[in-house]
Amino acid sequence: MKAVYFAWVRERIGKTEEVLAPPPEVVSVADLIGWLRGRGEGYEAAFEQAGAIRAALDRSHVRHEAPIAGAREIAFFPPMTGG
Amino acid sequence: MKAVYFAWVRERIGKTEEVLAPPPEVVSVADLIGWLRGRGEGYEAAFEQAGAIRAALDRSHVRHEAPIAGAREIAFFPPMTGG
Amino acid sequence: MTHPGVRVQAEGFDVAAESAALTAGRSDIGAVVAFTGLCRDEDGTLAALEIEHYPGMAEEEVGRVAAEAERRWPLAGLRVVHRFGRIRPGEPIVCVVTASRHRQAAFEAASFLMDFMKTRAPFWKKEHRTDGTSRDWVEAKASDDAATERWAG
Amino acid sequence: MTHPGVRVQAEGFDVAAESAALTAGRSDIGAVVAFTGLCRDEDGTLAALEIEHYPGMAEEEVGRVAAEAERRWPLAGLRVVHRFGRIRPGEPIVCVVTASRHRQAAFEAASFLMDFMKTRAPFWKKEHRTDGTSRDWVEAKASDDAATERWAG
Repeated sequence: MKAVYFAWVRERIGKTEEVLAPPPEVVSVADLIGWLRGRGEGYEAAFEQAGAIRAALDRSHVRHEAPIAGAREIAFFPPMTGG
Repeated sequence: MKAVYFAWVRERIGKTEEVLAPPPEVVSVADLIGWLRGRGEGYEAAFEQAGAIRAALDRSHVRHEAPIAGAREIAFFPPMTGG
Repeated sequence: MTHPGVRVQAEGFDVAAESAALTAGRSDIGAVVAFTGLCRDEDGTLAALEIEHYPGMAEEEVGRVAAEAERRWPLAGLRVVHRFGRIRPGEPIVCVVTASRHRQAAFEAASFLMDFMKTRAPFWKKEHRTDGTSRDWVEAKASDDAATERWAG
Repeated sequence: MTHPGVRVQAEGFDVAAESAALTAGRSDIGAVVAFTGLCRDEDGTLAALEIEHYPGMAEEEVGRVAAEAERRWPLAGLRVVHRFGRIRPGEPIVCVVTASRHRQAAFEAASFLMDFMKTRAPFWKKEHRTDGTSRDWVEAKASDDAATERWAG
């Protein structure tokens, strides 16, 4: 599955996108955030206030409880500030 | 005092403006309407639903209870439909 | 009581020019709301509207409404143009433009101005029908009074 | 899910042209509301905004909000243009134009679109300061969430 990052989530992780292959016990968005936090300081910094991070699966907003199975693209970003 | 009429009030009375010299017992806008109704069919038709008629004294909206003393211009017209 | 942002005129207007006049040379404005009211053809039955107004009072009353909007909301500027005379379907009748730092003030002030314009500004619309048989004065709508009521207090 | 009235672009836009496109050749439209969101200089401290977006999702999400507005209000048409990239104080960032028979639908739909644009459309603003020392991401405002909440139900 492809992961894409935006704004300060992108800056802290230090990349705009990457391919992820999480283990089978990673079921939900929340699980994936937990798994990513173990991948290094940048991820830990990006997700330290996990509740504030927004996620989208295949370009639609989802809650952290949402299952990630079947999604081709997951996005993580801070609350939006457009408009 | 000058009276000016607009929209269907003007059409029913048959004039756009005129000078009025009401007797001293005509104190309020409502009194003036009552006095005008006695001046002929056109006035009677214009003011038959007196409660629906709006009035302005010297270009400011007033209620029918308002005294007319001192005003130079009184206007009568239907509810506004601008905008 | 005439307000520098208020005009009552027979001619058309350019709402983009009115907006541009409010924002020109400024960088403290975050939101501009431009409302344009247009003449509808009422499913083909309307040939034209004829708008009568009370010269003098129309400008003053719209000016009072504009001053009240400025008292209620922190506006960087506003413009109101209301036409009178003969107006055909598709043509603009009125525009209201409000500018503010934040969008809510601009939206609310524009909506307030239009609600009060409908119920307090001395303009009256007469309909000229396409069938030529009737020429009726537009009746005031209870919904416009209700819209005005919501700003009370 | 992309909506024909929605565009996401780096270039500027002409809100008058967007309005004109909605009303051209029609005489069933009584009200047009055009909102323009502009970049403020924050009392001279802001040199520019840099707007990042999620390509693809930005268009789709704004399109979903536009479709929801059309479901809620009887609109004759709508346009939304949101820019990305570097934007300087005084320049426009976003416009929303709504057209309807009646003013209340046009006002409410435009206000709704802006509230949802703020909280659901994947755009993020970074501030470039005039003093050159800091480049901060704009924080989401609780007032924007509250504004969105009022449309619930």
